[in-house]
Amino acid sequence: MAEFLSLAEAVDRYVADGATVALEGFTHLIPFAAGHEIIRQKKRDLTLIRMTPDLIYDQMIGAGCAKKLIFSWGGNPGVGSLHRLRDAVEKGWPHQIEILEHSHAAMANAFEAGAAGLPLAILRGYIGSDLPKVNDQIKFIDCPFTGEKLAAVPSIRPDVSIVHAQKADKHGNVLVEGIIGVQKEAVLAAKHSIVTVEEIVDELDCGPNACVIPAWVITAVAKAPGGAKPSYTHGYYPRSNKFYKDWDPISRDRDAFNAWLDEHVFNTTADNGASA
Amino acid sequence: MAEFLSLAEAVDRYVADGATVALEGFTHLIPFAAGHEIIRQKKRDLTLIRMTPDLIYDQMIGAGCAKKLIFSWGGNPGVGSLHRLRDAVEKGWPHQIEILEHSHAAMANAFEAGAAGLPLAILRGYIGSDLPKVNDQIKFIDCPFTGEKLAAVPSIRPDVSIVHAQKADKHGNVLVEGIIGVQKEAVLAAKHSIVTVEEIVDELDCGPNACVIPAWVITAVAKAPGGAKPSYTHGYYPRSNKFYKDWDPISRDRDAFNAWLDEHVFNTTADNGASA
Amino acid sequence: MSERYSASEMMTVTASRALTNGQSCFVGIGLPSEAANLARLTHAPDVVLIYESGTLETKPDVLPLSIGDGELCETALTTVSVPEMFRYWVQGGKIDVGFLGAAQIDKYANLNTTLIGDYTDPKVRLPGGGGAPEMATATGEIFITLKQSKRTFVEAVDFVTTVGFGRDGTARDGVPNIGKGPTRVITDLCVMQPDPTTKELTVTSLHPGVTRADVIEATGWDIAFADDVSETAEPDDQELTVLRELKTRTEKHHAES
Amino acid sequence: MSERYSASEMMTVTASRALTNGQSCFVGIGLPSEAANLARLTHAPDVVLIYESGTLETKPDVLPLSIGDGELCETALTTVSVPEMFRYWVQGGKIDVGFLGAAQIDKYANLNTTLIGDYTDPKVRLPGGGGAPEMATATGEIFITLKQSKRTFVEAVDFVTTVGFGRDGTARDGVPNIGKGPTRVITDLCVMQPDPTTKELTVTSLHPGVTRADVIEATGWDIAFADDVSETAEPDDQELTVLRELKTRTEKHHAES
Repeated sequence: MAEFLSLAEAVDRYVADGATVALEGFTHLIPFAAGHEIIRQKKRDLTLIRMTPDLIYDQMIGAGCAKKLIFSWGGNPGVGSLHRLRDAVEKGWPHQIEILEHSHAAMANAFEAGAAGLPLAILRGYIGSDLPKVNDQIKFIDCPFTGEKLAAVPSIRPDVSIVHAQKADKHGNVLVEGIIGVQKEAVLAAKHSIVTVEEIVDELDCGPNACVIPAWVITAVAKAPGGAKPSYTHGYYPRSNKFYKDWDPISRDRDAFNAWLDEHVFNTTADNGASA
Repeated sequence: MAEFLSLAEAVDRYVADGATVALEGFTHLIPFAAGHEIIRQKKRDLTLIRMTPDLIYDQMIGAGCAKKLIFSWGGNPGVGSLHRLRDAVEKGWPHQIEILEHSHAAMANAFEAGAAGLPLAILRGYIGSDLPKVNDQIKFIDCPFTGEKLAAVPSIRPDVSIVHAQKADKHGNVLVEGIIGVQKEAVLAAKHSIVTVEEIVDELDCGPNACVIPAWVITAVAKAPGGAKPSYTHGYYPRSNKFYKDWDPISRDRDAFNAWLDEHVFNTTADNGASA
Repeated sequence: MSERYSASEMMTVTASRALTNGQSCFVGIGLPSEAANLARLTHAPDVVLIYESGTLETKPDVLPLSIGDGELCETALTTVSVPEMFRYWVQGGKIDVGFLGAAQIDKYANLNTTLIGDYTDPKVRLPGGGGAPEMATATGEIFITLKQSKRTFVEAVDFVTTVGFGRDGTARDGVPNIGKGPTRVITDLCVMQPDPTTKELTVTSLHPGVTRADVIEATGWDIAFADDVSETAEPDDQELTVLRELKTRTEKHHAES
Repeated sequence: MSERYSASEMMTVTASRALTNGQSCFVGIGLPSEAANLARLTHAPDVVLIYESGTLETKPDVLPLSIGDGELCETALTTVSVPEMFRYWVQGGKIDVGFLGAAQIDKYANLNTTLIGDYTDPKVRLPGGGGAPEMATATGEIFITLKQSKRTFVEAVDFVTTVGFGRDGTARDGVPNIGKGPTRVITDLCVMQPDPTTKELTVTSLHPGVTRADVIEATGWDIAFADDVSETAEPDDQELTVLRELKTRTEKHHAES
């Protein structure tokens, strides 16, 4: 049953050094406030899972939180590279990180299989691609009915998943709306979960088949208004495309990055850590 | 792209003798009007797929439409047996039918896999059950990552799926709301699909993540107000629990059944074929 | 037997008390649904009721006749598709208790809802497995409630639709990711629990006024009794009132529509 | 080259014309998104645009910067989860055309978006596969659009992120349930199509004012020309107007927020 905690308390309690962590949100609802809190608390040796690392993991990798990254598309959307990710992979700064990469289809299926309690996901995937040559977690099985060769990947079962959503009701039930990505799957697949929300309301006030994550499958709910900025929250505030563009020069330079981190993460507190 | 047809025309065109047909709707939104039209058009040798055969398949089986039934729970919910189904299975009236039975979990997964374009579904299922002994379509595979033995069933890919829904917009996009069952999966998994709707509206007027089946994956949309009666349509009319209870004595007796069929199906036309 | 309540009320109240507040419970239609809703309306207001139609955390005012009555969706926190129900919620391990009924149960708590007689030439064809086969293995534990008689409590079921502990009590041994299975069977006469070693169903409590002879008479095998058989606690007045109101509301509702 | 339009406009308009009204199209961000939306705003109003963020049948007024801009969801028929997108819509075979860009393409239309150099010691690390690897095999056919240069059009890609026709043109042979793969590549210089037999990319049309020498100069392999190379039709005024307005709206929108 979801417990209402401060974000600092939730991160302190459930994100251990060395843990496997998924901060999800497909372009929309990226939990930046939680990522910044992880940086502030100097968590280390994390295995970071995310389909699109985006700026949030660029920042966490640059800040030295990551040991390994599992992902399927690692760019700054519409802008270019994630320079902190590249600096870590290409030049080992601040330290070398291990990467394991998939396609989106495989990652999405692996989250789905994790939510479904299965050890693996089966997909018609990776045909002709070199990715199985560099990722030993991609295997193939034969369909016992048709003989067709199908790809198999292990399901994703993070130690903790963190997502951002529009709102929780007073019981801790959470409404996710708009581009819902793999957030629900990330929460259901994880041992523990933290959901940050824009606001806490009396009633969720949504349709009969809305994407609601019930309180009894969530570990902690933390109020974090603006917690997805510079990403966005459908119905609350738009994406700061400007920040995504501005990030390019900041992230290209180690000193500029460190200065940004000091100003916008270390020298702020949880609730106004959103950077845009 | 969905074509607007009369129900009679849609059934005539897409339900061929000998076809594999799924009329879905999990208790809610059962497409009775379409089932009655299939009876009226005297379709024969159908392989009928449905998780819960319910009264609709009891009627179709009693009327002689079925060659085979694939199902996972064949009762009159809350009332008792499906007597026409039992008469066919136990005594071969009006003729013997073949049955292939699954659990709900396997059927739901098989529809899901059909929608996902896969040849099979994998589930943690059938452990300790005798069902695999009497259904040769249940196989087992070993997970290549953990070695765990998992059940595998072929995906469901009907020749035609028929579902009922609240409404279509003028382009043929369909909104399904409430207990949505496996309707979307049934439509996506099938070669052709017919959707009957309570009404056709200008705009669907629904939330951002509502269960909408786009026109371009539907073959035909037919207006059939009351088309789910004596089942129900959330937001339009309630379930006639009384009819479900009344069905018990009617269906127990071959003559009473035939008389009911004559009066309520054969001597009516498509649009008022709903029986309650 | 008391004048204050019927055997059937004793059964339902005892079944309802098996649920703990805050548990998530997958509810079968009929007796389990009656017991689970009684629990919600009495000692376990925060029990999370889930029906296989996809309704999560539902709070029906009247008991549903079918697993997919409109009432279930209208009072639910949200309603998911049936594939999602079986994948994310059942198989995903989100359900503490599966509450099931059955047509036939045997010594090892195996359930038969498929048929009486031979599969290819059945004497009586029953509805089939529905949600039960995976419920029995994917949930934390299983409660079973049904009326007791020699016809329903048999030495060995004709067909294992849903596994309890298998033909010899060992079906769960060494199986990964499997729940505890049936932990109690609540009838109109008594409560049975699997013997910790043999897994054979054993009477652990007798309802007030019921004798060992009554249970033996209503059981199709040589039923064992625990060393310390207790007397089941009686329904209290509030439970009986809430149950009767619930049933009256329900009958009225279903007669009308 | 015309004064009336730029090479880049020529490319986008040609790419947009490849789409047929009523087709369902999975849209990659950047040039594919520009071309697909131009098609929707001109000759193909009923083209169904799908972005991997889960937005089905979206009609954005401005081009998205990211694959999941709010605009995509707000103007979509509905938005599904990302697992559903890849399972039901991509793998389920509901998409006629996948419209992709790439960092590097080779003679057999294989795409590299993973890295330049060696995998364990990359010279340049690129973003990775994203949705493209399965798009290339699950959709009916693939259109690819990117600017042409020796750096991007190479004899053999360093890494096959997304298969065209494999290292020798035979990667799709005998594979069940696979789409046709890349059927055309649209650049700022020309249109290429796979040779029906060898699957080698072959120039089938040159944009107005572009010479064979221009194409040869901008290609990293010994590029073949079809027997009947045609001249690509020029953009008409309406297409140019709509495209420029779209880009102006887009730039204004993204500068503001």
